Amino acid sequence: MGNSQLQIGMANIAFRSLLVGLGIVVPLLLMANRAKRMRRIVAALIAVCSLAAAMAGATALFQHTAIRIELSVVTPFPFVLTLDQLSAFFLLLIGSAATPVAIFSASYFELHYSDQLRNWIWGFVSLFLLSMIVVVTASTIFAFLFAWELMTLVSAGLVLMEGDSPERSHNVFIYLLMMHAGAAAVAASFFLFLPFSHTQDFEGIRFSLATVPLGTRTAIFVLAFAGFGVKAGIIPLHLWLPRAHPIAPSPVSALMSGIMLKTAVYGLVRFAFDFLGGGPWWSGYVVLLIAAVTALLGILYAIAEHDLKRLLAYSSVENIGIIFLGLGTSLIFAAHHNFVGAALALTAALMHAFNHALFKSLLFLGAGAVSHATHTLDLNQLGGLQRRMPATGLAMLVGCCSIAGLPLFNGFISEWLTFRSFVAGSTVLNTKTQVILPLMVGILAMIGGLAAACFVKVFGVGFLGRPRSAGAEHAEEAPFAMRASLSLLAAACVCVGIFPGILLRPLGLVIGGLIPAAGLPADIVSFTRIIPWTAAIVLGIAGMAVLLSGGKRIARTWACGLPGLTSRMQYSSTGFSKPIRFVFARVYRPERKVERLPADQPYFPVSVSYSSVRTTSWERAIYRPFVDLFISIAYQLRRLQTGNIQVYLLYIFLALVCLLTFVRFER
Amino acid sequence: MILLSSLAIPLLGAGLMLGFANAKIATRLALLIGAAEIASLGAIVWQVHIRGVLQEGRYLRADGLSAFFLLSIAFVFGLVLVYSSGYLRHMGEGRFTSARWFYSLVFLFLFTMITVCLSANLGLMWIMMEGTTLASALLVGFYNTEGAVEAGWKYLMVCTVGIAFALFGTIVLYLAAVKDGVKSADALDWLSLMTAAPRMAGDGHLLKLAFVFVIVGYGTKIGFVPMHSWLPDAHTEAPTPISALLSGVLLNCAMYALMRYDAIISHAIGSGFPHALLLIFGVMSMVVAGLLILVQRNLKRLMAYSSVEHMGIIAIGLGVGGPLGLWGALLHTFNHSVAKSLLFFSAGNVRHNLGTLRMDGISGMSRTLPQTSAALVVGSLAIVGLPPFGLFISEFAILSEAFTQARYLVVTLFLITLSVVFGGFAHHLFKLLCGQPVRQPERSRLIPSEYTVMGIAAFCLLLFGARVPYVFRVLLQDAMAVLR
Amino acid sequence: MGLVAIATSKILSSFSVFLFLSILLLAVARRISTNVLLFGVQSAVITAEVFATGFQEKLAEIYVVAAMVFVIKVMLIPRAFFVLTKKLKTVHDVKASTTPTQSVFIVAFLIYLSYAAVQSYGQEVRVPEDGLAAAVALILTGAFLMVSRRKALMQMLGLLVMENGIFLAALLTTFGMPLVIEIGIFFDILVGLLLMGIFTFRIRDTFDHLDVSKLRRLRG
Amino acid sequence: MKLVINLLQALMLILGAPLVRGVISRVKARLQRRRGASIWRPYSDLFKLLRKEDLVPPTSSVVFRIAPALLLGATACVAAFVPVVWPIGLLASRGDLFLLVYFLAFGRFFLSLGAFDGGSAFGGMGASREALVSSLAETPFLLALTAIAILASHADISGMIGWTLQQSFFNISTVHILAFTSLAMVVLAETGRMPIDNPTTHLELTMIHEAMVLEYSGPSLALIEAASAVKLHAMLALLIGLFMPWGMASSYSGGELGLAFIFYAAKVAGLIFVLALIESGVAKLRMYLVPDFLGVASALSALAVIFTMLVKR
Repeated sequence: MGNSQLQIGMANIAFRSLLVGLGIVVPLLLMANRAKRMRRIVAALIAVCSLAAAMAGATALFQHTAIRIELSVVTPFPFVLTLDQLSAFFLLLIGSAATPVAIFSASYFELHYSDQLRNWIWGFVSLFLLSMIVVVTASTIFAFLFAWELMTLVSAGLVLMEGDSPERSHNVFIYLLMMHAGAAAVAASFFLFLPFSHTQDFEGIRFSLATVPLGTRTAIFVLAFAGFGVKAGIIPLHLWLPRAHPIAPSPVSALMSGIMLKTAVYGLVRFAFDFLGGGPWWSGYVVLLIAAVTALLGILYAIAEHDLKRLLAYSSVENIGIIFLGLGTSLIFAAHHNFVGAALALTAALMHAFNHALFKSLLFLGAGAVSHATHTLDLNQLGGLQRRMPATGLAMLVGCCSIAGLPLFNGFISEWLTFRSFVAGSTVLNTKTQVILPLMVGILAMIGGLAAACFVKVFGVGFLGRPRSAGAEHAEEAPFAMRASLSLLAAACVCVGIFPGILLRPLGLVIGGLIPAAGLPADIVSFTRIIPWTAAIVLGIAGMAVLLSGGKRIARTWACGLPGLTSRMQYSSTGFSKPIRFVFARVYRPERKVERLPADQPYFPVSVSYSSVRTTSWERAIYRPFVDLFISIAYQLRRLQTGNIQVYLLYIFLALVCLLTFVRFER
Repeated sequence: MILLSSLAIPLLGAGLMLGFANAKIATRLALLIGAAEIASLGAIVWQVHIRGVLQEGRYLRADGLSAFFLLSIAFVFGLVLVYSSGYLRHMGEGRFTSARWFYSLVFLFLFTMITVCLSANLGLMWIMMEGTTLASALLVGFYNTEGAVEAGWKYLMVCTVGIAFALFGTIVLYLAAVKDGVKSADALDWLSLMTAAPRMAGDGHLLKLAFVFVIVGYGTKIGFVPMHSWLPDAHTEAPTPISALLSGVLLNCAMYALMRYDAIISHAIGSGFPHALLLIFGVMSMVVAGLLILVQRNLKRLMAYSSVEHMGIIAIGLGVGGPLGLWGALLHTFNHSVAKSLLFFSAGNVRHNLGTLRMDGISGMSRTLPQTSAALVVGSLAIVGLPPFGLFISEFAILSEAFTQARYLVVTLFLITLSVVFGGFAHHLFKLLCGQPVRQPERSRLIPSEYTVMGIAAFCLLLFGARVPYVFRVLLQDAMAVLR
Repeated sequence: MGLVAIATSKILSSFSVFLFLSILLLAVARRISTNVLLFGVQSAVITAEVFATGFQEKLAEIYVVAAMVFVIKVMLIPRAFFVLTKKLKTVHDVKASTTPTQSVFIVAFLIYLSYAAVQSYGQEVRVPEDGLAAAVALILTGAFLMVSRRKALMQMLGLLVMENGIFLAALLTTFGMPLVIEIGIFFDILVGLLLMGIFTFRIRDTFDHLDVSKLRRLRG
Repeated sequence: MKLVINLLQALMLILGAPLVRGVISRVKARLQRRRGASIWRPYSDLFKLLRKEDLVPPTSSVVFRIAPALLLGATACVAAFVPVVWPIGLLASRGDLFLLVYFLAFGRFFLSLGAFDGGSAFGGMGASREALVSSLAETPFLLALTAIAILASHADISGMIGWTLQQSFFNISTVHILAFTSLAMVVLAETGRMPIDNPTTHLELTMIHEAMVLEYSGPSLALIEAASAVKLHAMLALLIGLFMPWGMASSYSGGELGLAFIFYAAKVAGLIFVLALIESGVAKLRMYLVPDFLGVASALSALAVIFTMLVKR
């Protein structure tokens, strides 16, 4: 008992100190602008604070008594931070992803930005982390919304640090607008509790649930799903994601994709399970359907991309889809009171959130290292980097394996849990569920296969073979800090992948807090024990084989007897994805253009250029008409402001007459 | 006595200013008088806080509500005065367009507005409200350009007509009071009306009639849609400090008058009817102005419409009522005037340096006018109600009260409009700040006076976003106590 | 003194007729000067009405009010208008956007409307209905004039007619507000007119016409 | 004892793999009226390759070297899942169908990377085609296995086999038929046989697997060949175990095990014959007809999953 007291105390101290630490960054920078040493200190401070966050989360995860921090004395509305187990888990997530990012940034920012800009960036980064930490630990409406809005603002500021070309600012504009709309929905879903809870504290909301009528509950769920869905980037609310993530500085993209999206997952879990105790019966199916669409389309879009960061952004959409698959399944189970299944599915979702945080940050940081070395992110310009930057390449390889869901890497564990929860769906005594959930296995299988293909492409085209451009030709290994952070993340991925227990056990506690009377089924737990054995077999045999295969000789690659195999003869990223794009042409509706020069002799062309662009666009399908509606209404209103004073006077008189008649007939 | 002095200073100041032809000296003197005035206003606020109510004769009274509004007037007026000291630095000696005329009219304007806040008698309040129109009409037409004259004329006519209805409403209220046995001498005195209100419940529809006329009348001054037509013109064509005064102080004064009437009517016949009207006008103003923000081409016009929108927000706050709603509405009046002044100041700099306010003619400001752009960004973030700025707090309060009372239609429109307005502002700002600059400014950095006022305003917004200062919390309590 | 009493009662019973007459004439009048004249007459009728009320109700301060009305509205303002028109050297047409016939019909309808409006309130405030109706009719007509006459001067006039109506309503229902307030209101009106005069000059100088419906630079 | 048997059958699966290949090619030859090579030929091929030296492209990196080894390791791991004579495989009692399928994917992933590392056109081409086939094959593969798993209400291989063992051959359900058909189709695709891929071709327009391994030589090639052989054998064993396990030993007695082994050999022979028939009877599909082929498989497997609901009633 004393031990747990001690641990609570430690977590408490760590939490408070990290809040303070991140808080004082901006003042520090203001105090000593331009001082290099100060920036070093700041970088170290941020890294340490992230580490402290991980620590605090890890320790608080095992405590059933939540840590409370009351700041209401300062603010006009109650502002309370509570570190219960769910919050602790996400705090752990943030900390463990942010620490390497901070280390990476320490060298990345120094190399890429001017003094003044650097101060801004560091300040924003600290605020960004702080706001995300507050979001996942807030336990009053005011605190949550405050941090939620701040998070958006600061991230937008960070994206703008990279420059303000028109299309960039347009993308940021779309990002901000969608975030604002989403925040409005979130705020509404919070406020809808007010008439029943009469308090802004999460506790009160939790207890008021019984008094909330069904209609309101439905509204709350729908609004929350929409609001957090925008932040998470579920299709069709994903519009901003592939626009905003790629144009941010790479460490910031890592933070946005790795962590910020998870705050949305946190919010939805908070609402669906903690506040609402599972939404209306159909909610699970809706979430499941949308999640499936999101994941499938996300990975298909990703495969068709050849800009590394855009590809990663779309794959974030896909992974969010996988996470939401778990959430939806869990909701379905909960609706049928199958709590074991619900626990299993929720575990899968949360675990995938954590894993995605790890490997997506790894991949984005890797992309940062690549762009730093080669000054390009176009896969068709890369290649042969494995030889030139082996450490980075190896880390990236681990990242690709993890995100492709290969066994012995962390991505597999969570996808596997999701699969298992689908299969468990056949035990639910409900015809819909018995059919739908097992069939989802097929969907997720296809997603997994496509993801594997996508990341074979990323690593194969990007890092193997011959360099396709001078930049890639003369690439050099990334500086130490970058390599260090990359290998940290890679190690984490492998570690979780081979010993899933270290994550499953604490997760069990979190789930236990959310879904009463449910633990993980036995075979799940026992399963995780054989992973190390399989690892032993694979690596053992592989090692033997490598030893067994003796000397090697360098020999020119066979070029069908022709001399001079150039890098342009390699399969490009576009070429690789061609068959898949062909098969799924319905999704892309590609518009192909083949140009032969000179045009008059098509059979002996000097040059042939081929281009294929996706024409399906959610923007044109959904958003344009919506926006145009508003604009057109606005113009109609504008016409009422004629400029003729007599008309103005008429308006006044009419308003008066209307009200008078109203009064006349109202009595 | 102190009340009289606070009225006398600007009045005498207005007269005195005309004697000083030299712009420099006039400016100095104006700053001096302004300081004295602000000091006396501060004294009033302090006295009210200590002694509750200050009475001066039969016609002047200062209570918590007036104290709150006086404080915000003093604050914004101080900012405006300092700003205009730099703003007028190159103004010729025209017939009416000269520093001394400017200042004397400004002091006159100030005098009328302060009297509005201090008048215990609704009749006097009406007279002074009309006085504000008269005093500011010349200021709106100050530059004597085509636009200025047109705007001035529209302002004068529209507001006078509207105000006339307010007079009629006042008369009906007077009639009801007299009928129910209030001495005709006191029948316009706010306090005695408040005490008599419960007795007047019998004349329900007379009171309703009165309120309809009043809300249309003073609503014209406040700028409720559809009586708002004068507002964008006046704000656009007036000299920048005046625009700030108009939307930062004048609108609040009109809102203050409306609050007084609303309190009486609500006491007499319950808050159902007046609050319904407030909500109708509030939502209408908010939605229409919010949509119009999307399609504006002139920077100051954009801000004028956002003023209309915020008046709508305040009206909604009053309309939903309740402790939190009223609190939010009152706080919002202050926050809005600070943020709006900041925005108008930066708009003034834009016009000074780039010579235009047409937004399609401006781009890349973030490079050419860094400080002004920063001010513009801060002001806009504040005005669209994002943390960590004051308006987030007040809008949060209003929204949560509205939700608590389950007024779902109102809150839906409210939230949607907020997003629309955000979109509008973001769209325009990106076009202004980003991209390649088209023309070079004459001076890229701010002069000290501008620097100071903008800094103060921005800091104030930030402060109110984090925490409402003690003074304001107390004043807000007093003000709400008055209206209960 | 029976004579005065008789006159008083006659005035009180019949002034509204004169007012309606003046309104209808205002509707048809094409020349500014005619309008101004009619306004003067109208104000004179109101003055008489005020005197009568004062005599009947034995209220001293109403006499003061009556005097002010007479001085300002019957003598000062019409004269000011004539001076203004002369100084502005403008054509005398009011630039009506409705033909006289339409105007008459509209005004007639407005009068009917005002009767309809006051019917319900008449008995409970215990005043002669047609008096109240006349007041409301004045307000409505003033509004109508402002909306339908494009000359700046006519808008000022319309405002004044409206103000007459409001004043009359106040007088009938409450025998006038406290004196101080009345004085303040009159002061406001005077200053307002002064300012409007200034603006008419400016409009003339900047646009060299007085047609307010052409001031449409600021819109949207 | 138990462990020994499990190890033995895993080893048998691995070491017997080249033999299976040899037999297949022999039977094919016979069906095509050729004498054909000896059935032990694959072993000698492997030894020959192992003795040769490794030719490595100048552009290649470490991935090129480790890819074949990892491929073999993963495939061996799969082999360890699949029981042969005794219903409980080495890891089968815990390792479930998803792990099995994903280890196959693991091997494929690294093989594709190795192909890219060659730096020629063929590797990428093969990898890209392989990516298409495999990503489409995952769905029917997992769905078919899932169907059986649902019936057996066990997700681990030995559980599934154990359940099938308890059923009598005659009340076998539609689910089994559907699942078997689709699984068989998947096996063809997975192991790169006709009509999806032609293991004997070296015409770059048609080849998938061969294109990927084009740059490999010597020991590396040996590893890859061995891996693909093991994969094929394991797949056949899996089909047998899931759909016709009868005759597996139920106790450790040597006699029973021997009997089970004979049964197993017979079944494998049968499957091999069918496979050879298909291979010599069917022409290779055009690349863009492969999705239809696998689409049919997916549809069948989906039906299988849906029917489980009816069967369980």
